[in-house]
Amino acid sequence: MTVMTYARAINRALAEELERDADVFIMGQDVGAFGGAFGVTRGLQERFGRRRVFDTPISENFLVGGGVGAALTGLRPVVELQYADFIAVAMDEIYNKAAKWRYMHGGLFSVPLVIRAPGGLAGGAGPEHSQSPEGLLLSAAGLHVVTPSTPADALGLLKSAVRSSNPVVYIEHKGLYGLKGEVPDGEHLIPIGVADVKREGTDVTIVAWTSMVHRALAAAETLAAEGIQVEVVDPRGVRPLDTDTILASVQKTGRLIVSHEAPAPGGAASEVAAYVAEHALDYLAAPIQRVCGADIPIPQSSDLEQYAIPSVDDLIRACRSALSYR
Amino acid sequence: MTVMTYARAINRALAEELERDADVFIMGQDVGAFGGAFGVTRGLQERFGRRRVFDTPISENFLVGGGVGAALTGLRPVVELQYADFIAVAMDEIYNKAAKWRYMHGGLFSVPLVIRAPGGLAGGAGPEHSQSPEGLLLSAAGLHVVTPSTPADALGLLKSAVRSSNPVVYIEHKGLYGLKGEVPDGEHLIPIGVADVKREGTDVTIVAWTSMVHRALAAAETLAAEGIQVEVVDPRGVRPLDTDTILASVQKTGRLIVSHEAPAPGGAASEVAAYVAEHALDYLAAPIQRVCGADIPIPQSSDLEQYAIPSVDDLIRACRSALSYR
Amino acid sequence: MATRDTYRGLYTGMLRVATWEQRLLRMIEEGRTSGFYHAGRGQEATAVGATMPLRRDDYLLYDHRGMGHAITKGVPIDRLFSDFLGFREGTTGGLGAGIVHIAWPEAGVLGQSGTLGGSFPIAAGAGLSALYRGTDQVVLCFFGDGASNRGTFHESANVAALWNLPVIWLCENNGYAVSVPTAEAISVAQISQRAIAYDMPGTTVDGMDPIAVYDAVSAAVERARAGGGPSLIEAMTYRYRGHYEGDPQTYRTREERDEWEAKDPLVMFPRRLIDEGYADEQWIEATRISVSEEIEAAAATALQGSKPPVSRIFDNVYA
Amino acid sequence: MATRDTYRGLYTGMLRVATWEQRLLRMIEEGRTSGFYHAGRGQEATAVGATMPLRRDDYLLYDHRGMGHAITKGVPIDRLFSDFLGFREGTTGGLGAGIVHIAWPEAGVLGQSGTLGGSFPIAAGAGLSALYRGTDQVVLCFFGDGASNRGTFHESANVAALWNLPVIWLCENNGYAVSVPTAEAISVAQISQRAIAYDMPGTTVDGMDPIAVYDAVSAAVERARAGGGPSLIEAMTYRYRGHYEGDPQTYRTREERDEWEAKDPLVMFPRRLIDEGYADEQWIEATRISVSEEIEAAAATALQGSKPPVSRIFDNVYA
Ligand SMILES: Cc1ncc(C[n+]2csc(CCOP(=O)(O)OP(=O)(O)O)c2C)c(N)n1
Ligand SMILES: Cc1ncc(C[n+]2csc(CCOP(=O)(O)OP(=O)(O)O)c2C)c(N)n1
Ligand SMILES: [Mg+2]
Ligand SMILES: [Mg+2]
Repeated sequence: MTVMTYARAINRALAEELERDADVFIMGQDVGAFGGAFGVTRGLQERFGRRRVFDTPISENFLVGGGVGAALTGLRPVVELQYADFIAVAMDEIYNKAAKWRYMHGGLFSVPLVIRAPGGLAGGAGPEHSQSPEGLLLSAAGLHVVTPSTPADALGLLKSAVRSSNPVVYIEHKGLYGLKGEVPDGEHLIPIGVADVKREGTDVTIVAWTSMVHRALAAAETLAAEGIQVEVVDPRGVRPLDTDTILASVQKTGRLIVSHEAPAPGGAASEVAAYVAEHALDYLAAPIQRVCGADIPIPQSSDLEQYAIPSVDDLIRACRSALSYR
Repeated sequence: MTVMTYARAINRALAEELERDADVFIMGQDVGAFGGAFGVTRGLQERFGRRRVFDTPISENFLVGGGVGAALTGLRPVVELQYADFIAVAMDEIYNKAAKWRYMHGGLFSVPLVIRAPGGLAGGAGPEHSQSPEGLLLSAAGLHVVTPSTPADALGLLKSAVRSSNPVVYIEHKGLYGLKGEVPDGEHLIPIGVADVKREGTDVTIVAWTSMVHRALAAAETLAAEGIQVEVVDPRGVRPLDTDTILASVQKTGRLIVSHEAPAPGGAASEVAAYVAEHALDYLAAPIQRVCGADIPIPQSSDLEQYAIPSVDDLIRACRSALSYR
Repeated sequence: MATRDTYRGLYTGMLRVATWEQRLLRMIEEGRTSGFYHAGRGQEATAVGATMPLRRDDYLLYDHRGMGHAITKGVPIDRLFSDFLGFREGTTGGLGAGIVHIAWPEAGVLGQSGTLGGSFPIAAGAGLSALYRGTDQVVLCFFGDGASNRGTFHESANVAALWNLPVIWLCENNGYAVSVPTAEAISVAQISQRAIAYDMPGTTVDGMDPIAVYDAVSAAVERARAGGGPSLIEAMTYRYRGHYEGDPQTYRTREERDEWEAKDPLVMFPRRLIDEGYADEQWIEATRISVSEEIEAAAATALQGSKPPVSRIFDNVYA
Repeated sequence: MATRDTYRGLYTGMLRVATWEQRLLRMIEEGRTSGFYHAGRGQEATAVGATMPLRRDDYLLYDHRGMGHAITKGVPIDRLFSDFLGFREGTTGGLGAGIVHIAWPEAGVLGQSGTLGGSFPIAAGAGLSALYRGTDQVVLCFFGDGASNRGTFHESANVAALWNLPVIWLCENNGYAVSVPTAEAISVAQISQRAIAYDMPGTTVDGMDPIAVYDAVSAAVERARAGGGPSLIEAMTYRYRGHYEGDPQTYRTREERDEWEAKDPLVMFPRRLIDEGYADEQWIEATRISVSEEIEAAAATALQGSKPPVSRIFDNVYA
């Protein structure tokens, strides 16, 4: 085990996969010598050369669509959107091309493309540079969407994404880049679509993604002092969704809180809530609660933006409310 | 009351609003002399002239973004995307520009823009011309999304959309264009965000949109013969969602089925299910069921595509299952 | 550069395409296929003339107008019928066909994007891939005058020129995008003029003349293979049928159609073959017969196919 | 066409912009604002020279580089400070500022798109609106060399030229998009060359010379007002600071910066004013003082403002 940051773990995953497979290449704005807008690709061009790691114009439609074209013809592109919000800019390429090309052409192709997209709040980046748009891809049949919350997950999920024969959108959280954590030293792969129980508990389940996993853990810590055992489940993605792990947890605790930075409408929390309401109704001892971002665009002010996403207190309150229900 | 088709009702709404307000104009591909890919704008250019009703190049980003620019500067554009699937093509303009411009610029502007977008199956139009993408806009704070299921609703919702100070995506169903129904003769406005109980019932609630409203009504008819009273609620849109009407119905029937052509993940059905699981858990006598499209791209074959969306039988089965629960 | 074999090959190729389409239209009339179809009749000289210069391992992104490009590139025509019939023997394994979505990887046919302009970035990406892998493959990307106004063209043309990608952008300018004439949609007189904006060669050719198209594309292919980068070729052509089957065609005159029908490559080109001594009446007749037989045989094969089970729709979502 | 008043006005304008920014940078240093900021230092001649020819009722879509365009167009500078301070007195009412999102409708400032290139269609739409309403307003749309590669440019430039919309596309070519030099992102030597693809006038001017920019834009505005349609103007300029505050700037050399700093419009232009007799040292000094005072006063006003309540974030989502 080595302690490293989330950003460093992504960098390591890229380096390992570039090293392992000559068909892997990286393209995006400023990913080359500059090392990426957030420093995540630092050193990769120097090490692997300009053929393997290179800058592109500000052309997100090409970036993703070009990635599809390269993937269809035998390569394994890893493209970087500078902000996850730009998923909307390249939505047709992601939603209608990357996701559907294989299916609509009768299964004759595979599309081993990875789209890295930094999401989440970043200290005043505003309504078009702070979103967590994974919910926009919930219905993108053909696509996988993963969302690491720790350095180890960042490493293992990205390596699996690069090796997948399917297009994978890898949404990394900008606010977590500096987060340190233990990472296994050897080859570390995490299967796509498998949730991780980040903390075991018996009284209430919090299903949370990326930054909210950490707030959920903080809430769990506080509540533990009161004897309340919170289970924190990190689905590590939204498509596929590991409903088995979620269901098992809810069947144990009987109480479900679902939490992400994105607003509830159209978010993965709604998906989890709906699924549980379909499949575990009788286990529920309290109403499901979605503790999610406010249903507003994200304000630019770095003070105010914090109020657009759930706090640790919001989660604590929700847990208490679930436990005191009826 | 006059009987007219759904397509004709849309045409009438456009004509009435063009007539009423000189700031209203229509642009889109083939909307002029040709009368629209589906004949919906027929006669409008002839009547109102080429200044008010005109063709554009195949440039969806301009179409929507240009609509935003015109709306910001005093006009009320009604733009037509030839297929609702092309929402993905203009996603940044819809999701990040039309929806957020007002908010992010401190409320200094309003964006009275209507985006008409024909969705749904149309007899073999394939995976990129048959989708029902309203779920992609569930999280678009700042935007309204309406979905008429009858000629009267098509008329009243469109007229309200044109008069709204907010951007409205108006998703009309291609498969319903020929549907005939009674339409009020005078000025007919339907408020945005108000559900309509299309059939009253006491035993089970089906919340359904556009084409599925009719399948739900057919299912209700069949079940009525067995003495089962199905309530069919048509939210007539997905944003805002009339949760009050839905909640009232579920509190009455205790059983909820939610149905649309789009797949369940990321769809409005998940939103409804999650909301009810949060706010009416104790009223539920059976698990919620989402009876939605298959989680696949839509196959091109006109035979097979029918299996990608729910049938009347699927709804009947779901009702029976809800009623026989436990 | 066009030899006798080229002339004869182009004629045979156009005839195959037109005969195939004619047979498909009969299937549509008979109600055997419900797919949307955008007939290519009239544009054969462009589709075939532009595709013939390619090698089998070159890549093709075709567009929705006719199947001439895909047929010429090597999609088996019985399978193509099967696609439209919705039979499992089709390239899509029974998912159906219509607006798009036939492919044949072994002949480099990468498919088509149903959202117009979606092919541009994919073509650039395929070009990038060829360069990356160090092959001398080229990419031929077809698009209509209407699709040329999508922003994806700009992004893709820029990177193709910037990185010297082996891509041939082939615009089939048939004067209309559904009902909208080019003059009401495009701010320049000729789309080839847009090549200047990317510093790549741009040229306009007579799209009713298969040799003109063949020569222009051959030169562009040669250039691309040699590392000379992309080209934009605009072929002036015309579709004889409606945008789709059933199109009222209120937007154009009978006279205009007559004018273009006088240039029908399937009428004019065989005459030229004879006039210029590349073939005689007998060869023409023999070709007509053998092509008819080939198409009939393919149709017969296809018609023996079968629809897939409903479970087919759940296959191939993921690899 | 530039008179003595123009010369003096341009100098005063540039000075206001630069002084405002300097004051803002102090606020950033003091930790008073956490907004992202992309400094405009070096590009004042372009921002101010291009915006000055506009009437108050003309429209502006600015971009993320500095606030020179917005200030020149008439956004009150105390309010601008308030935006960055996150105070309710800001144009956004306390939502904050940074990458974007200041607006001032009464002076035609329509705002900015945070996704680069998002302004192009909006500018075209505003031009369409002016034409529709029969006014003679024009639209000035700023963008960087990097943003010029977005597909939205293509779509918007095409309709603007096609419909003769009164839009001036003003490219601030400062040689870089973050770290990527134009030569590694753009396939043509000069972005103005792309005007040919739309049949509109395109020209490249010295973006360090406010008069050159002013003259070029004045001509384009006149043309647009008279119904002559859009123009593309590329101003060659340079940013003296990093892409963002804190940028390591590893991608460029000290020599290159020195070269451009020798052309600093805030140093060169006042000399020219004196040399060409448009002003004397005394006027320059008096202007410097009065601008400083104006900015200080605005800053003082702004600093007295207050943060909005948290409930602010729920306002203005809908009209
Ligand atoms: C992005 C997008 N916009 C609109 C359409 C609908 N559409 C299909 S074909 C067509 C006309 C295309 O014209 P052109 O590119 O000239 O090709 P042609 O049909 O003339 O061969 C249109 C508007 C589409 N498929 N995709
Ligand atoms: C669609 C989109 N892609 C990428 C970005 C991130 N980004 C912000 S500024 C910038 C560089 C812009 O370069 P240029 O247009 O030349 O303007 P400059 O910063 O040089 O003034 C980039 C890549 C963005 N905001 N929007
Ligand atoms: Mg055409
Ligand atoms: Mg720049």
